[in-house]
Amino acid sequence: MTALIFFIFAGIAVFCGVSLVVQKHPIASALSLIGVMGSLAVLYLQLGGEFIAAAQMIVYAGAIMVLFVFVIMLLNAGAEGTSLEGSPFAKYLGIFLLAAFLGLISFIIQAMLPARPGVVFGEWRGGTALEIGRKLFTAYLLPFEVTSVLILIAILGAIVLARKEI
Amino acid sequence: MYSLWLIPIFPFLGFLVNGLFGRRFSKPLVNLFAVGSVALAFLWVVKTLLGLGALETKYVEHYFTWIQSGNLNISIDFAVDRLTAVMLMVVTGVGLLIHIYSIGYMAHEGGYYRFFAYLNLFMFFMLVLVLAQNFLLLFVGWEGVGLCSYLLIGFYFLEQYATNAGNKAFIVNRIGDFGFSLAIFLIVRQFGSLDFTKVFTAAGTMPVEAGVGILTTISLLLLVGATGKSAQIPLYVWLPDAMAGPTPVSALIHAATMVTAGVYMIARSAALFTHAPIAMDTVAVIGLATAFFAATIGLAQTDIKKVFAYSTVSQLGYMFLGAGVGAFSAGIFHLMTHAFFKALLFLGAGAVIHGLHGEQDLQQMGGLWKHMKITAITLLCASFAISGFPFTSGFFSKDAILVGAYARAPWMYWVGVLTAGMTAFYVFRAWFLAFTGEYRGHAHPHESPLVMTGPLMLLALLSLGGGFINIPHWLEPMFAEAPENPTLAWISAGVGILGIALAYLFYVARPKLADSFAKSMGGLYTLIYNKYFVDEIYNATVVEPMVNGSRVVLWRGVDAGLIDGIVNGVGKESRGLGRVLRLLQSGNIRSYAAWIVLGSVAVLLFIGLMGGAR
Amino acid sequence: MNFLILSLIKAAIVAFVLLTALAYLQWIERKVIAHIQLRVGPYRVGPHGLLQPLADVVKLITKEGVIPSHVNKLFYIMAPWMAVVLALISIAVIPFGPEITIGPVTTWMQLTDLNMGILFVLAISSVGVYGVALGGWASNNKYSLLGGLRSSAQMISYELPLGLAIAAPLLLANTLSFREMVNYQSGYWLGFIPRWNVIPEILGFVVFLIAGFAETNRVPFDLPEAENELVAGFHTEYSSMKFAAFFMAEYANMVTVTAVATLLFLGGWHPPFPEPYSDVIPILVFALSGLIALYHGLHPARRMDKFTLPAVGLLFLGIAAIFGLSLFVPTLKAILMALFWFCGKIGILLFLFIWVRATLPRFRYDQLMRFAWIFLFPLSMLNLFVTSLVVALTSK
Amino acid sequence: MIHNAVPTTWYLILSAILFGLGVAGFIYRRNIITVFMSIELMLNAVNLTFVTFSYELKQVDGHIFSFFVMVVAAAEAAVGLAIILTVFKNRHTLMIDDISSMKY
Repeated sequence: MTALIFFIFAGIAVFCGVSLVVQKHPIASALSLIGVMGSLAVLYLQLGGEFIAAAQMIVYAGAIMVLFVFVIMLLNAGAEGTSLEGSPFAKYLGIFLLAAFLGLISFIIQAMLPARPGVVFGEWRGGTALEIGRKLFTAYLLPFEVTSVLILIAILGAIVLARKEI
Repeated sequence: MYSLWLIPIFPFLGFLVNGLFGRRFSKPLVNLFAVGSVALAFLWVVKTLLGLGALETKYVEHYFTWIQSGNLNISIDFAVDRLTAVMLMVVTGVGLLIHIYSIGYMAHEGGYYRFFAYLNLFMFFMLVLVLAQNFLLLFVGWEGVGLCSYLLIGFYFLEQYATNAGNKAFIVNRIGDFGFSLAIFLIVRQFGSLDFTKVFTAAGTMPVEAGVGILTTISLLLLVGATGKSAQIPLYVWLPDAMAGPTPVSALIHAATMVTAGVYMIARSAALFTHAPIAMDTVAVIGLATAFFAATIGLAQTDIKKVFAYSTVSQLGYMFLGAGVGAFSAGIFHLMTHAFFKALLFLGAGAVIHGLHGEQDLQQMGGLWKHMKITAITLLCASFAISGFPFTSGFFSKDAILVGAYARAPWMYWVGVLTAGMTAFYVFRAWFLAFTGEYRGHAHPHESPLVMTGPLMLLALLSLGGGFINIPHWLEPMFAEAPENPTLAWISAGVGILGIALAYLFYVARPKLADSFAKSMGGLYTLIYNKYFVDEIYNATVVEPMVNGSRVVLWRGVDAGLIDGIVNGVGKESRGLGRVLRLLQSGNIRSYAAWIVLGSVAVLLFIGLMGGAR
Repeated sequence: MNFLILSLIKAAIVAFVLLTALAYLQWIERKVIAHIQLRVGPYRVGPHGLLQPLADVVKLITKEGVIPSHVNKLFYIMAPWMAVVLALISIAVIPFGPEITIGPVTTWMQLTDLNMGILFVLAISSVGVYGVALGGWASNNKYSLLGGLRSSAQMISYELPLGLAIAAPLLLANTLSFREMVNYQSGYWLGFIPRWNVIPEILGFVVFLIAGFAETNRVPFDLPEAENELVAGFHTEYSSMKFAAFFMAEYANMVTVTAVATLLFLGGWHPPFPEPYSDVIPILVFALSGLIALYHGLHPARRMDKFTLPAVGLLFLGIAAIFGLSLFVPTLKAILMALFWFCGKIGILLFLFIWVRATLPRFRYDQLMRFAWIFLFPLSMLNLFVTSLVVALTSK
Repeated sequence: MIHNAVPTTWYLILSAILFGLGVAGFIYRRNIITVFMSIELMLNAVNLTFVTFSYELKQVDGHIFSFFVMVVAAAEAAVGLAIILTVFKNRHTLMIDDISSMKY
């Protein structure tokens, strides 16, 4: 069951990831990204991160991506032109590089990590809101506060940038 | 806790407020912050000292660690002992009076808020200097007051001579500070600490044979620093020029407080100096020489502030003499009384200048007695005090030094007495020239307002009665007891009175006599009138070779040739290299990203080939 | 496998009931609004228009689905179904009643329980905006686009006060699970005041309801589909089942919001009165309404009433009898009581939704935004702050 | 036959694939918004790694890291989209190749 769910949602994630890259229209890319995020949320659940899965949906899919979609719609961004500047050689080199990157990193991951019992859904459920909250407000209190300041600055920055005068 | 940190912080806040917002303030508001902050500091000093009582032992407050490096631990500590108590009272008390006086003196000057901001900043640094419990913090204060001195000498920065004088003071002080910092390095190296208590305890327990060499070196280097700050031979030349600043500055910084920092520092380091007899002798000789030398120059000056400036140098020489012969308490005693009467002299001179709309030349004065009686009387008090007239403050302190000198070597005493006579002569010469006879100038003299004369009168009282504050007795637990010898005291007092009488003879009874005397002494007079040509000699021997050497060797050769050559060569080669590398810099973000990917693939390949990151 | 079969049965029941309820919710809305406006509403199809929903469904299914030529086909077709699916998913975690035992099976009256059911509902509702936004964009029509834009901006803005209003009862109950939240609200203060969160959190409840109105795009926050300025907003270009899907999504969202409000603030299925009194109330309600219907059936105002009203009256009396019977069958009682109170509360809230729709005019768009950011958001912050302060001070 | 347990390395490889896709999107796409979304994809891939290791080590810290990543991504999206809006307002284009006045 765990493996089945993993394969289904990993497949969706990869499919949507590819779609994100190859789709010409930004809205399609955005929807693909939402698909990736949703399937990742399921995988998080599988890995025992129920809070982070909910946060993934609320923050990423529900807020950040809505913002993206909103901006795409606002700017009424059209599909991207097909002609890519530069030589086709670069394109093939890039694909080759990507393949090499993935192959190498897969090899390294497979070869070097010690063999462990795999993931079974429900075996470890440490990622509850309780646990995360406890850790967040004790060990990670300072980063948390700093992050809140960061958010504040981001809000101010966004407001200043989006003003009419600039 | 007595919150010692509040003492310097008050003036600092005054500085911040006036410095940042003073431009928009009205003058009364500036006064409020400037004078109020110093008054608060003074009151806090009084409260603290009353609370601390007899101060049998040092009272230390530790705030925080400033520098922690290896074994060296330098913290921000303030401390109060009896010596500091005296200094605190002098600095804040006299400082407060001078601040009040400045309200009147600076009333018509531009840059009003700037002046008071600097003055407050000076108070802050001076108090840090006095309160410091280690050499580095003292050095902070030391440099800080130097900075304020520079700023205030150059206060009229539109005038070329003022900026030049400021530069001169700053540069000459650099030489002294260089010595001081070397001394600090040596202390760190030798004792591994800069804390006064630790250093002095360690110095006291050092074996004599092992310690005398290093202690002498440290003491001599400290002395270099002190000669710079306290205007002793050979670094005294900046002080007379420093009179370019406003007169209250001359009174506060260049007479009462900052220039005595060298004396304070030597007294503070007494534990080091007493273990280095050679250094002590050097201090005494330098002090005596300076006292005598400056007094002779003072005899012939015509600018009223210059007269008092040389007098300051001379009196500082006395203090050095006191310290050098081991009579530290006498030196500090003289420091205090000198702060009173010399501040009074300068402030009085300032009142005269103020009343004459900026005239400083004694030749253009005379007969001012009629116009400014309070100034004249208070200045007279100060003159008596500095001349060592019996039972004035100067009598007690100067004689304590001279008696101490006699105990060391009688010839020092006699030179000191001679200097005392000259001191009395030139001070009264200035007084007689200014206040008696006929008015020779063109301005319309008038008496100063109460805000100026008030501090004058207070200081006059202190100058007359300050000698009865028995500082040597108060300082007894810290320094060796000063010897007493009434006979010697009366001799020097007598010489002082003789000097006054001579001045009366020359400038009141027989005015012609002075000129004919000057003519008959032609060469000598020219020599001292031109201050022994010291500035010129320094110019010819130090400044000129330095400037020329810098220009020819350092600038043309080293800088333009070598350094610029290297820099330009690097630039040229970089440009050549850049011309090649520019091909990579396509300005296309995606190509950059591709390079990053290429790089990470290379790194991964490397990791894979090396068998992992374990 | 037992678990799988049980889940399937429960899902089937819930789906059937819910979809029927959604269809009839529309009938109720039309009726209620009609009566508020002194009209009779749907009347022709079946007695009192009772078969109107059925007719509507038949009409919508059989109608030709027009796909305009200028639309982005994929998203145009995807959007309504996305909206309805996302709206229906939330029901999965909503409990309708306590744990019950039917024969050998013991189960909760809930499809599935999550430790963080409340977060789950929040997550799904935050994604729910895509249906509307995409539909508006894919229609390739300026009115629809504006509707979609407004909808996404509105949803993002009102999600903040919504989330903050939810956080306050969470703090009180110290849980993210709906079950525990309802359990926390069981019992009575002083023996007769229900320990519902709405009493300490009245401010949060109001904020939640207002934000809930906005999240479901209901009047006065129905800017995305404002007829008089945007024609019909995001669903201008939709027809037949795709249009129906949007409609269903809206009603499903309403049900979800009211159910969450009930669970978080109104004590879920717990009755507002202590045990023995609360048992009598449903019997009284149904019996009374049955009697009234019977009376009107005997004195008919219209011709048809002679037959319909007595039938309805008898139905109600029958229900009252079942409730009375259930007092002696504990299993049945647990199910019926919980359902009665839960559905009753939801019904009251839904009536409020409809009532507001019939009463209030629409916001202007800038007023809408200002209301969210300047008024509602600080209010919910204040509420959360005070609540957390109280919780922090009273907890050990 | 599929084993019931999934090796953690598979999650990591999935994360690597997603990250690689993100890089590819970043390099190949010309629309600045899509490029931005590719970055988000990379961040998501990294989050998956964090959560996987959190499971592997049975510690919740990884979740907290990914939580921070989300928060920073939110801030980044707000500012980044505001910048994109401004750029579009001034240049009327979203193609990064056309926004090159700082190039030389």
